Amino acid sequence: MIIGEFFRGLFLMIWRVATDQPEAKADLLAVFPPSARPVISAVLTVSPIIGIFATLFALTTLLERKGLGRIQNRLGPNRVGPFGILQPVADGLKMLTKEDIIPRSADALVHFLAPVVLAVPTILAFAVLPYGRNLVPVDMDAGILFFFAVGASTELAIFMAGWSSRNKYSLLGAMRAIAQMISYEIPLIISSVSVIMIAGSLSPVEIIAQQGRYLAGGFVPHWFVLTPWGLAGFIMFLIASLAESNRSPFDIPEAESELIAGHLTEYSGFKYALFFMAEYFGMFAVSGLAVTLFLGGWHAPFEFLEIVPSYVWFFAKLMGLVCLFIWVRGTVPRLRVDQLLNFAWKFMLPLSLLNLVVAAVWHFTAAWEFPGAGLGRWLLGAVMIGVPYVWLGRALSGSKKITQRTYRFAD
Amino acid sequence: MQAAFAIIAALTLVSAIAAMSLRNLVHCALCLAVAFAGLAAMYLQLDAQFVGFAQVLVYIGAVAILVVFAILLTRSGQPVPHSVVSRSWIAGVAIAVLVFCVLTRVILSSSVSQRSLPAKPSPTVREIGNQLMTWYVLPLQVIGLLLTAATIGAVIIAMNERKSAGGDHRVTADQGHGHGHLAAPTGLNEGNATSIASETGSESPAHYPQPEREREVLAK
Amino acid sequence: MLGEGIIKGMVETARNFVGSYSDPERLTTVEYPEDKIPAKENARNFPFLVYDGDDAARGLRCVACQICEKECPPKCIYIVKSKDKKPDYIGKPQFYPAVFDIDVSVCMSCQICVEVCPFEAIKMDTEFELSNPDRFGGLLQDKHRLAKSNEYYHKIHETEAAEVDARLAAEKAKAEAKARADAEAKAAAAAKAATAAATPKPAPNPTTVAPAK
Amino acid sequence: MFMETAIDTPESKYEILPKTLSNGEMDGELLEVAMGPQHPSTHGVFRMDVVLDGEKVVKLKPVFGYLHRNHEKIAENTTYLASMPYTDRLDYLCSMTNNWAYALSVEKLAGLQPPERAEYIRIITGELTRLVNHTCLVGFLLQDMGALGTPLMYAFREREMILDLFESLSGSRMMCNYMRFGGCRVDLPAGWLEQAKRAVDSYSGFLDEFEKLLTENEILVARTQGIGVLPPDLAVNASITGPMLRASGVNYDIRKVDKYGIYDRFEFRVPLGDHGDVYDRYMIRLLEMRESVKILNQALRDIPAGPIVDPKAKLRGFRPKVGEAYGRIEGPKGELGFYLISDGTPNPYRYRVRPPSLINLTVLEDMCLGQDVADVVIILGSVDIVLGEVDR
Repeated sequence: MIIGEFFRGLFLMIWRVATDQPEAKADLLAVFPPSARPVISAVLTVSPIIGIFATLFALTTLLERKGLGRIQNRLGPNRVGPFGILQPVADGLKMLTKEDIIPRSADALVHFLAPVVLAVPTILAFAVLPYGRNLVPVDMDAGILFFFAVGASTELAIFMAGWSSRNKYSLLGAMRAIAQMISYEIPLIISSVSVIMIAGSLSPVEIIAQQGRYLAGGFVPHWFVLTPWGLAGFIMFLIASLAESNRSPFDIPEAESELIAGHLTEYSGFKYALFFMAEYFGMFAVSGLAVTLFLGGWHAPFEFLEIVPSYVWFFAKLMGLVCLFIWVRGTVPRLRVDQLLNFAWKFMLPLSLLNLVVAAVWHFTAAWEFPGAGLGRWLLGAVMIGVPYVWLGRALSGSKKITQRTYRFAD
Repeated sequence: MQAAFAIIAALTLVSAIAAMSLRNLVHCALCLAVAFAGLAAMYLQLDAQFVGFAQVLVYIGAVAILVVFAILLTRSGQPVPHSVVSRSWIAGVAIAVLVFCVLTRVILSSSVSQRSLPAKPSPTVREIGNQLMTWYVLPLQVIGLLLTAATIGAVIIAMNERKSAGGDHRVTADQGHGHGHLAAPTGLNEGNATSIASETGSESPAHYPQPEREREVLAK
Repeated sequence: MLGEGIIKGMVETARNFVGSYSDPERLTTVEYPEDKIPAKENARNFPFLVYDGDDAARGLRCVACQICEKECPPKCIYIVKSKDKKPDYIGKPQFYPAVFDIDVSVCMSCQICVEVCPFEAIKMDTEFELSNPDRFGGLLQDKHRLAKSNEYYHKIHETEAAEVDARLAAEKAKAEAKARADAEAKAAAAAKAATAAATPKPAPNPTTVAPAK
Repeated sequence: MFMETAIDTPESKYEILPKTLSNGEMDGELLEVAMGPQHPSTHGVFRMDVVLDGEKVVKLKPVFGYLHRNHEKIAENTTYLASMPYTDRLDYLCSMTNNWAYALSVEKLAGLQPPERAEYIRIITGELTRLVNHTCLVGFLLQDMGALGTPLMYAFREREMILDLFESLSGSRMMCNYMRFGGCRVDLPAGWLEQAKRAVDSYSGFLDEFEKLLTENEILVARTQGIGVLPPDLAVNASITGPMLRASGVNYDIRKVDKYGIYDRFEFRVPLGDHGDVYDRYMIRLLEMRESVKILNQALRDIPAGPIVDPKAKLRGFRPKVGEAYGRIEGPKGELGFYLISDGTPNPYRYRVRPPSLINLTVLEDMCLGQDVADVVIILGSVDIVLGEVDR
């Protein structure tokens, strides 16, 4: 009897999740005694998230290697399984069976704790993202703040890894990582503040709800990325999130041609795998936040497509951003650490602060009523952010006399 | 609830004590971060979400990082060679106990402890924002001004230091720790530049034009 | 300097990404154990000894003159000359190598042994899959493992082998003609035996090797 | 627990020892890092003992010799011919030009004159080698800059075509061992010229693609301009040669100066840089590749038929008369010269290589001081060394 109820609840839960219905877990939870319900509920929420993102992680590593291979005119991994799709499994097995080496002079406890301390916050960050219409693990009033708070605590883990290894490359890598992450956290937060300001809420659910309208007969979504401040904020958010997740061209903490592997130099086996996983999880989380803040979260791009389950849109947008990250990684060389910091402080920070002003102007010009007001608003915002962009860009490159050069030839 | 509080409080206290007493500065800083996290957990337990997250963001994400960065830049996290406890620790403990007793006495006898607790407020972020921007706007501005002034001061101090430190690093590095000296290739500056010049001169006939600048260089 | 260089680069990588699907010319790699790039005709890897006919022991062209042993830059060839003689392809009695070893782990595939050999006896193989669990014995190749037939030589270096065969055939014909002339001369006038002095020597190959004096 | 005294633990041996300045001021601490010999971007087994102040280099000491294999002494103990395959292994990316330089000096010693077709073949293979070398260099330089292999893979894709040409010509992709005293070893196989023409024609397209991919890239420009400046007077005094010297603005190209071989018959220009930084060195190589393509087009058009080896040359029992000779060419990396003394025996009495990689490396510290660690890597990359040639 109980077992029948359990399976009925389980089926209903899956059905309701698949069809975007609310209260998915209610019937299943009713099977259990009330005292056990909070724990069961938590397990039911957490395990699919970890499972889905772990699968996504495996797929992304494969996608990245395949994509980079194709960008570089190679085939990419193609040995394990058909078209190499079992490559992540092979990688995982390799990682798990490798010897776990702790350097003799390392600080063993901190060396052990660092990957754990890194993995926990990156997984915690998934707690506040709305994955679908009724799929929010924790609907928190200060959700965005929570996200940034847990994101900030990963820096300490990287420092722990770099310092405890007692390796000069690790130490240099850790110092670079901290400098970089602190610098880019500010533009990251400020560029999302413009969204928070317009939406008037720190709750991801509320922010998505505000992007749920459609204009022009359902063909233009009301996403924040389609406003001038939103576009600028989105681009800055993307650049800052590349830096936050240590992806190329901001992969200087683990720049393999300079610092071997930075803070990961002395890690092997499962601990290395944890770092690797945390890096990808961080990338997913920050892309998920970008989707939430700027790309309308789980909303479909056109109104008539809303019949497709909402989580499909969320994950499609997420993977789109991940592909963009891979594409960038396959193209650009790495910045130097001081240029990186200059870029953060002299370009990103002023521009993101200015973007706040643009967002405010956008907010207060909403009352414009004359014909062509929408276009005028748009152009005003674009000019307000575009002119300083050109000016700051010129100033940043002009300060060091960086120019296009011509060359002499002797016969 | 009580048990959770006890665990968090114990963790916070233990890590705070460890932050004071461990010999390795980096360990101290890490323990301090744990203590900050414990405090944040307490705020969250009191349903003060905003303060709790701000605590994590500011104290773990910024202050603790700043502390370890400072340690890295100055001492490379070397453990101090001597014990961190001073010789007159008995006097210290005595004073601490005395202060604790006085405080306990004062708190117990004050009227605050007799007053009943007000109903638990559950402030939303929006309310906090409204309060900050209306009732507390002056303190907020003053704090902002103070922090800006401090930042500018720090920048000025750092700029001065850089100016005074701009010597020839290479020489100081050599003096600093008699490292095996590399025969400086700069010495070639004084060497004779004529060899290539004469070679090119003799072997390349006149119809091999060289730009003006190169002639100068080669003739030097 | 406002990001257009990066965008141009990204367009370029995207073009290559798409091109790798639409234009197989772009993919320079092959999937090795299944596909192999056919060996070029001039390709060289490690030397082998050519034999004529079916019997590797009898048909070996090598006469153990040890020139290759002397000229080999890393000195990876080891030859012991035989005590007795046996007839070569012309029919003339010659020494043969009692031992002919090449240490493949030392050999650097320079082809100098092939160039200096006056008897067209040592040639370069194109076989490169020589991996072996035994790093000493497995890579030390003796006479029997080195001996490969002239047909094999034709298979891997077609043009070159044809040239070599033509040259050898010409020599053989010359030697036979000479022998016949000698025999006739001997039969005709035994007193004029002094004419048969010159020894056959390999004809110079105008394209490959400078003539040996 | 609080009272425990400090014990000198064995770990302290492995501590990162901070080095303070002699005046004892807290002026930042110096960190000694041994970059190499096992380091991903030292281009072989090469070590740089770097002293860092933060990330700034205050001292750099190159340490090499890990790949020393006695090349010159071996050559003095073997015949002239037997040294030829060893020269392949000097700068293993450019075996053709190494062969050429050695053959040139032996020809000077023995008074041999290669026939015209052989000279053309030498120019074709030599310029193809220059393409290979510069292509590899720009690929590896960008790899060092962190471009994750994409430029390197494009570079290798093109290099593959030339290596195929080398394989069908000489039998080996990299260790060609192709030139002989007084000519070349074998004649061009059938269809080789057409294949070479195709490869050369597609090369301009590749160069365009490469420039579009990276030359205007803001990150590359910011990373390389003004980094690792080599002033022309220092370059001349340190006897730097090759693209590095020309990037500093000194017009010195042995192809123009010596006109060895038949270079005087070809129309080409020598690109010169004005700043002597990493960007100029990168650009000079790209421009030189375009000039090489020009030379190749002319050579492939004009190559005559004929013999490929001087009839006076002999393979076995080669004994040049007593004397000495120095033959040099403009290798892809700089002036590559071989100095030989003959005492009339089959072995040279003295055999000396003038390796461009080693001599160009001597100014590494001067270029690196005051730069970042990240710059050290790309400065080393822009010097273009091959450790086989540095250590010999």
